[in-house]
Order: sequence, then C-alpha cells, then structure tokens
Amino acid sequence: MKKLINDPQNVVAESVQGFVAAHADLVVAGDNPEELFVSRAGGAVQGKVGLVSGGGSGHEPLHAGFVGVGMLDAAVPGPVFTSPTPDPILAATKAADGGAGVLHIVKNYTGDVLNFETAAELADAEGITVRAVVTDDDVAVQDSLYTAGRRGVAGTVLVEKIAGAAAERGDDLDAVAEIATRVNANARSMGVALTACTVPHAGKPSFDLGEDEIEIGIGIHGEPGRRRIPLASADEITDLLLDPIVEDLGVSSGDQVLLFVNGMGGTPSSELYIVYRHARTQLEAKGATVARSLVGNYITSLEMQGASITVLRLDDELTALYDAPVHTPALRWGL
Amino acid sequence: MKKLINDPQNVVAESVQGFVAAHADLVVAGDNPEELFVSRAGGAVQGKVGLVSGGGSGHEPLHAGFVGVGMLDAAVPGPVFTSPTPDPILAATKAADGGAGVLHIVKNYTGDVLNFETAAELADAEGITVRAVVTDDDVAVQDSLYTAGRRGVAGTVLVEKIAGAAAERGDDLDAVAEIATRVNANARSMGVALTACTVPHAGKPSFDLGEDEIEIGIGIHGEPGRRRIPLASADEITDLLLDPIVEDLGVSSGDQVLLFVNGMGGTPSSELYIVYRHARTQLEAKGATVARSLVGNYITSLEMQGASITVLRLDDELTALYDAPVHTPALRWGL
Amino acid sequence: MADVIGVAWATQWVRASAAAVGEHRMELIDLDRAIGDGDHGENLDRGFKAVLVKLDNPDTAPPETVGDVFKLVATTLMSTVGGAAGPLYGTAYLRAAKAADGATVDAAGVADLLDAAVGGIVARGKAEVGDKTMVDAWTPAAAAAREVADGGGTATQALRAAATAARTGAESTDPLVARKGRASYLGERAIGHRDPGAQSSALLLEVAADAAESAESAQ
Amino acid sequence: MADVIGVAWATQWVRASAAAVGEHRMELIDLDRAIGDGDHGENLDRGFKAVLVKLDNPDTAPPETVGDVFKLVATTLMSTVGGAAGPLYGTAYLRAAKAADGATVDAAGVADLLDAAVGGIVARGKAEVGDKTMVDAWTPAAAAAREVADGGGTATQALRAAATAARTGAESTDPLVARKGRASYLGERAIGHRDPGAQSSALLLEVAADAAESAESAQ
Ligand SMILES: Nc1ncnc2c1ncn2[C@@H]1O[C@H](COP(=O)(O)OP(=O)(O)O)[C@@H](O)[C@H]1O
Ligand SMILES: Nc1ncnc2c1ncn2[C@@H]1O[C@H](COP(=O)(O)OP(=O)(O)O)[C@@H](O)[C@H]1O
Ligand SMILES: [Mg+2]
Ligand SMILES: [Mg+2]
Ligand SMILES: [Mg+2]
Ligand SMILES: [Mg+2]
Repeated sequence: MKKLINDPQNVVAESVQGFVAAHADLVVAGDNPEELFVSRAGGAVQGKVGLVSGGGSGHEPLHAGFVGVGMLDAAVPGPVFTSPTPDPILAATKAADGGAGVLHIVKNYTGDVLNFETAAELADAEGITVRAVVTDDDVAVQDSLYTAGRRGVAGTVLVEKIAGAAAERGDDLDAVAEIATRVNANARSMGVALTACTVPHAGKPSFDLGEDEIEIGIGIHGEPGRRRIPLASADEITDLLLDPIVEDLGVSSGDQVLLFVNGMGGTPSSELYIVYRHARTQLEAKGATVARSLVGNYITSLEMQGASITVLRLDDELTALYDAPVHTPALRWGL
Repeated sequence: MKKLINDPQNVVAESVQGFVAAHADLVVAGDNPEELFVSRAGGAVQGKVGLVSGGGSGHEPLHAGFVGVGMLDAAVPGPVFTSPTPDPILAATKAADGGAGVLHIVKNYTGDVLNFETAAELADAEGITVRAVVTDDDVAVQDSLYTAGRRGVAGTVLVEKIAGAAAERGDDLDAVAEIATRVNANARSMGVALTACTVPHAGKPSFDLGEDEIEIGIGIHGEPGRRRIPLASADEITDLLLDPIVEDLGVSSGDQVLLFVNGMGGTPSSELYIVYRHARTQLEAKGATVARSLVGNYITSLEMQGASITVLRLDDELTALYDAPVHTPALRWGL
Repeated sequence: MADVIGVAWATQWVRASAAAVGEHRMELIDLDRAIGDGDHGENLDRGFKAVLVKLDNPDTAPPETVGDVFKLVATTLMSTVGGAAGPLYGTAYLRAAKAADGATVDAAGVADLLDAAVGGIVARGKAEVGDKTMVDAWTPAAAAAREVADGGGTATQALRAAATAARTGAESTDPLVARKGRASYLGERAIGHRDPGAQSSALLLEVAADAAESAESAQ
Repeated sequence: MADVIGVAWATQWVRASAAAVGEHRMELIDLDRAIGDGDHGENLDRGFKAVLVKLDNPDTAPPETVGDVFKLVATTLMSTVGGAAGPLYGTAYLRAAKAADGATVDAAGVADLLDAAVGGIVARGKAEVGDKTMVDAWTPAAAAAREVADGGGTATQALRAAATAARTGAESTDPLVARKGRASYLGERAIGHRDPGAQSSALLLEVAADAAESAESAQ
C-alpha cells in the first residue's frame, strides 16, 4: 500500500485538520475529536434550514468539501468507507440548526440510514426538527424487494447543491426536502472501475482486477461491481454506463439535462472529458439538450481509477437553483 | 495500460473537444485541428496584454483549464508530454493579441523554450510584440552550467494566476512580464511520485517502482526523480520536499507565504491535505505565516500518484493580484 | 455443575470478544472485501477496543449485573462502530441488556437474551433468515439455546448450543444471494462467500460459550 | 562508381528514414523512458509520417534538388515533431538544405551539409560533444565525412563513414552524465543509458548511407 499518510488510524483526523486549516475562511471542525464534524465557519445561519450530510470518508471532496454558502451547513466524515455513528451526526445537526429545522441528506446504505435515523431521534429529543432525504441514484443496483435498494452515489452532490440553494433562498424545511427529493428522483448514475482502491486500514486493494478487466456498475466503496468485462474503449464504456441511465430516467427529445462526469479519484481529468464528450454526443442524439455540465472529482473512491456518469433532468427551478451562487472549498461560483 | 480513452492518437483532440463542449461559456478551440489551441470564448480583449501558455498535454487542468477571465487568454496543448510546435503557438498568440502585446509563459524545458522561441519570432514578423517569461521553480534540479537549468513545474500555475490578474487590471506588457518574473523568482517547488504514469502512446509505465519505493524530486513528465528512497510516512516525505524549498527560498520569520500542495493526478485529496497539514505546521514553526493556500490537482502527470509542494513568498501586491477575481474552468473565485 | 452465569461471565465474555475480534480482524476484513467494503473487522475491532477502555476506566462504576455489562457494550458499540454493524450489534446488546436485568442468568435467561438480541437486529435491519446477514447466525443460535433451556440444560450448555448453531448458520450463508446490506448489490456474485456479519456473530457466541465453560471449570 | 548523389537519393533517404523510425519507435521510446519522458520515438514517428504524406501529396511540386527535399523535411519536422527534437532536427535539415543547394552532392558536399546540420543543432541547443545529446552523434559524423572527402572518397563512402562514426558517437553517450535536455535532471542516474536523440541520429545516418549504397548498386 502506497499512500501519503502517516498512521492509517489517523488518516481521517489529519486530513480534516489540513482541510480546515486550508479553508479556515469557510469551515471549522467541531471541538470534540471523538465527534468529528465540519461546519460553516460563521456558525448556523439563523432562520435558515440547516443541511447536514455525511458518511464514510474516502469520497473527498464529498461531503466536507461542500460545506459553505449555498450548500451544506455541516458534514460528518466517518472512518474510511464507514458510516459515522449517531453522536457526531447529532453534534453536526446541532451545529447546523438555525431554528428552522435540519435536513439530513443520507446516501442509501444500511449503515448510513441506521446511524442517521438514530441521530435524528436524538436530535428530536433535543427539540430539533429533522427530516431526512435518502439518495438512491445508482441504476447499477436494482431497487427491488431483494436488495437494500439502489445506492446513493454521485447524484448526492447535485442534491446537496440544489437543496442548499433552496435553503439559502429561504425555503422552509418541507420545501427544501421536496426539492432534494425532486433532484434525487430526476437523477441517475452509474460507475466503472478500472482499478480497485486500497482502504488504509485494510492495506490491500478492495478487489483484484486483471490487467485487461474492468468492473461495471461499481459503487463508491471499492465494492465489486455488477459484472466484470474486458477493457473496452472509452466510447464503449460510456455507452455501457449511459444506456441504463437514459433508459431508467426515460430521457427523451426536448429534455434539458445536466451531465455530470465524476472521477473516482485516480483518473486524469483528460479522460473524464473524453467520457463527457461521447456522453454528450449520445444525449444530444436522443434530442436532449445538455444545459449544464460538471466534470471532475467530486465523489471519489480514494485513488480508484474510474468514473461515473450522472444525468439529472432539469426544470427551470432546478436550473436556477443549480446556477445560484455557491462558495465551498470544492464547488464555487458567483461569489 | 488501463485508460478511459479511445485511440491513443486521439487522446488530446478528443479530450479538448469534451473540454470546450463542457465549458463553452468560457473557452473555444481554434478552427484548425492541426494547430490545436484553446482561447477565451469572447476572443481577445482589446487593449489588454494577452497571456499565452502551453506545453505537452497530460498536466490537466494546466494550461487550458486556466483560460478565462483573470488568467490566460490562450493555451496550447501539445501531444502528451511533448511541447507543441511553433504553428499552434503562433495561432494562439494571434488569438490572444488584443493590440497590447502577448506574454508567453513557458516552462523551462528545452523543447518548450525552442518551440515558443520560434513562434515568438514568427509572431514578431507578423507585427505582434511578444515577451516570454520562463518558469523554473523546481528545486529538485540544480540550476548550473551542467544542467538545462531548473524545470518549470507547479509554480507556473501561480505565475499564470497572478500575471493574469495584472494583465486584467491593465498593466502593460513589460509590467505583466515583471510581475510574472517576480512570482517565478519567489516560488519554489518539489515533487514526489509514489507510482509512475503511463503515456498513452508508450503503453507502459514511465518507470518501474518497487512496491516499497518512491521517487523524490520528480518532474511532471513521468521522468525519474533525483533519487529513489524507501516509502516513508507523509510527514517524512513532506519534510523531504519542503526542506529544500525553504532553504532555497530562504523562508524566514515574518514571511507571508502561499502554500500550494498539488496532486499529480492519482492521489486522493485527503492525502494532499495530510501533506498540507504538516507543511503548514513546519512553515509556521519557521515563523512564516501561511496567508494563502491552494490544495488540489492543478498540474498533474496523468494518473501518477504523488504530490508537489510549492511555496510562494508573497508581498502585498502579489497577494492582491492572487485574490483578484478569476473565472476559468479550473480556478474560479470572485465571479 | 453451574446452571447460572453472572456478571463475571459477562465481563469475561466482553474481554474475550475484544481479543477474538482483534485476532480475526483481518479475516473479517477479507470476507467483507469480497462482498462488501472491507471494513467489518476494522469496525468491530475499533468498537471492542473502546469497550475495553470503558470497562477498565477507574472512574466509572464497575457493572453490577449482566445487563449493566451489555448496556456498556451496546452504547459503546453504537457510538464507535458505525456502518451497518454498529447500530445492529448496538441494538442487539441493548435489547439483551433489558432482557438480562437480574444479577445472574440461567439457561432460559440465555435463550431470552438471545431472543431479545435477534429481535433488536430484525427491528433495525428488517432482514429474515436466508437474506445472508448476521440474522442467519443469531436466529438459529437463539432457537438452539431455547431448546437446551426447555430440555432442562444449563446456561453454559445453552450458550454452547447457541455457538454451534451460530457457526452452522454462518456457514449456511455461503451459497446464498444476499438480500440485505451491501452484499445485495452483488446479485449472484455474492454466491460462494460467507457473510462477514454472520461470521463475526458466530465468533462472538463461541467466545461467550468458552467464557462460560472456563468459569465453570474454574469452580 | 558514383561519386555524386542527388534528389533520388535524398528522397529515398527520407522514405527509409520514415520506415526506420517506425520500426525503431518503441526502442527510442524505451531509451527516452529511461532518462527522459518516453516520447522521442513517438515524436519522430509522427514527424516522418507527416513528411511522407507531404512527399506523396500530388498537389505539391516534387522536390527538384537535394535542398528541396531537406527543406520539406525541415519544415514538416518543425511543425509536427514538437519537443526538443522537433526544433533541433528541423534546424539541422534546414541548414543542410541551404548547404545543399545544387542538384547533386559529392563527398565534400556531404561533409558540408553535415557540418551545416551540426551547426544548426548547436546554434539552437547550445550543447557540446560530451553533453550526452544528439550532438555526440552528429559531430563525429560530420568529421568522418570530411575526412573521406579530403581523402578523395565518394559521397557514398562519406555517408557510410558518417554513419559509422555516428553509431560510435551514440554509443559513447552510454557512460555519460547529461548536461543538456531532460536527462540532465537525472544527474548520475543517467549513467549507463544511451541518449535517445543520439541513437535516432545514428539510425538516420545509417539509412542515409544505405540509400546511397543501394542507389549505387542499382546503377
Ligand atoms: N439489514 C441488515 N440486517 C441484518 N444484518 C445486516 C443488515 N445489513 C447488513 N447487515 C450485516 O452487517 C454486516 C456488515 O457490517 P459492516 O461491514 O460493519 O457494515 P457496512 O456494511 O456498513 O460496511 C453484514 O455482513 C451483515 O451481516
Ligand atoms: N540542448 C540540446 N542540444 C542538443 N540536443 C538536445 C538538446 N536537448 C535535447 N536534445 C536531444 O533531444 C533528445 C530528446 O528528444 P525528445 O524526446 O523528442 O524531446 P523532449 O526531451 O522534449 O521530450 C535528447 O535525447 C537529445 O539527444
Ligand atoms: Mg462500511
Ligand atoms: Mg517530451
Ligand atoms: Mg463493511
Ligand atoms: Mg522525450
């Protein structure tokens, strides 16, 4: 295992220390290292709905990189690929509460759902109204009685951005939750891994992949994908990711969409743009208009080589909220 | 070789096509695919000094990602790790010329210097005044009669940002060149590779590194570094990079510095922040103030795992120019 | 032959659990790498290490009942393990703590606390037997303990029967497709792999029986 | 025995160069991977392929003199190779084109054009013999051709002598520390590796001699 780390046990803590030091104008870490969370430097915004997200670490910049004006109020980084426990989620929820209630944005994994649920109960007991929106945009997983449901992946970034803008313009808790639900309902994602990633505490790759194999339909935790196929061209791989998205979302002529090509951490941006290029061409061939684009490493799996494609169907309100100013360590415009 | 690419010959062209499609509000590509360059969407700004940079591809977002308001006017992406030829540099220079002359920002490599030199002569013959600033911030290479001089590496990003702001505020060509020279003179960098990268046309890693070895003092072209050492902790590696920088730059108590931790493309941002954390602590221990920070993938070596540290000594003018608004695909604030 | 077990056993079980989880950390990580995200061993190891720290903290009153021990385990796992296993094991121990409110536990008491644990896991995770989760270990374990109790056996015998059944239950997950948790994303690819949570459950119940037997033989 | 070579030879040399560079592409890449950035073979291959396209373009007038051929090579390499080798080779061929302005070249002419090429490379790159660059191949090549010319040999003999000297010159770079180009960053680590530009130079001069000899034997 080759990493720029010290003790594997301290990876998350030290990384967050560096992160808050580098972005002290935007974010602070909570006082208690046992209940690690990151929140806006200025404290909760009174009267504004607070947005809290979190989950296992290793997906940076998600979530802490999206704390700031127009997006999250607090983020809870758990151990690498492991949902945080209820205590730090509760602490973050308190820090984010400006009296108008708090929205939990939770990626659909058993651990995340259970720990956020408990934290919400505890927050409720302390008089904070909490609503949760669970993201599940990954079309690689079938949503059926026979699975834990679809996973929350890259669409979560768009939920955080757009719901964050809704909260910033003064929407109440129900309205912000409705927007977040709407974004999730209109977003679909699918990912591919060219290489595995290595979790620091495990010290070895999360799966073994031959030199000519790739994993299609991976999640963001180094788990194996739906199937393993021979290495193919970027255009072919793009089709394998995009087709199920387009089908599941029912993209049709005249649709305005946001096309988000996300890197898994170890793929150069030049390759992401090659994927973007073909995905855009294919969407346009379907008669859709790619009205907004996002290309880069936003929700990663450590140093994994690979990418995911997310398509979000836009309406005028979602577009306006996406365009609204945002100022966070990892996403910034208009400010 | 595992990459999200189609034909290795088309990597740069297809990637640039995706890039300009995704950022059509900011950039356009020149018409002639034989003379590939990227320039501001609105065309040259009349009366403003034009800034042009370029070099081999594979370092994205450098340079095309820095074309836009407050930074470059045009960028010339050569083949992967190969300096572009004079023709596209000339074409970019013409596109960037708003009548106030053009500054070439050239990283100090024999090929880049020679090709930009020729382009400048050709531009001169067409009546465009060109000045060149050659960046050479890499302390891993000794600047002596016995080398091609120090290399231009991550400091180049800071030169482009700060000189870009000077041009935007209306400085004339000599003044912009003076600022660029000043940034370069006050910047020092050094890098480490944990893994090699694979140039698409070569199809195999640029060097072979054992599972427990790292290369200290690498450049940005997958070339081997100054020496190979056993894998060490992030803090130890950070010291190995930072110490020569601090010594060469003569960082002393009271200095205001910008600390830039740059990823080589395949290293997760969590690790970059661990490096940042220790580098910042060490600089502060020397009595310096880390007044500005930049952490992320800005000048990469394809999918290489590794990082570089750059320290720029600031003065009030450089700080103000660094803070000035910038709106490019890869760097954006204040707009 | 002792037919009741008490706080000494419970404390010894916890210590042995921490040791066993530490020892099998990598095995559990590897099982989870195969069909999950490779953190199960790390998560439990972090949790049980924290339990030990609490248990040995001179400032907190030592637990007086079996229930006290389980409560300490429950709250500590809940606040240190995270992931799916944290809330699931946390709830299991919390319900077991409520079920074991006396100073000692007989065979029926063992069956009761295992039933409570199963109830807690199912309440949180909604899994059934055959879904390839820890439920596949705990459910047969509780049933086996009940059978011993109903047949007039001792607490120690009930625990051993539970441990044996849990191990068989864990092994029974090998050929299954998962319907809950992360492994469910894999579809058919999960076949042939043991569920890490079922494996850790069997491990914990085995050291529970070991602790009871060693207490007994020490008498 | 022919003592002059002309446009047919020059054209044949260019075609053979493109073939040789294509064949040795990976070898040159590997040499450059070791002490540079691994693109030298790719760069030259791209450049000479473009030269062939220009040469075979029915819309452009076929070159009439040796100088015309070299000029076409010079401008095409300059605008397609990039890196250090593009301007250096480009300037070499450009200066050689000026030196070879007649329709044919004798042994002295070969020495003249090689001298001009060396002059061009040194003017652009400022390297000296011993700096571990292509200069280490071209300089002895030019000197060897001059010796043949002064001794009354043929153009073909001058080229063969140049090729042999260039090969020896390329080999002489193996033990050197580099003082110019990318390899200079490596310090002592460059020792034991051949300079890729010197190697490609030897290759080109070898096919120059081959082209002259095959033209001769065809006569
Ligand atoms: N819904 C569920 N019901 C019961 N057990 C579950 C459920 N989901 C997951 N588990 C158990 O949790 C184990 C995984 O735990 P762990 O790896 O620590 O958490 P995570 O899956 O969040 O990484 C699985 O092996 C399985 O036994
Ligand atoms: N200053 C110089 N003078 C002469 N030859 C040089 C000089 N710098 C580099 N070279 C030659 O160029 C070769 C490298 O060419 P190439 O790999 O195509 O370019 P780059 O170094 O830009 O990648 C070296 O092997 C060397 O022979
Ligand atoms: Mg996990
Ligand atoms: Mg090169
Ligand atoms: Mg797990
Ligand atoms: Mg090279």
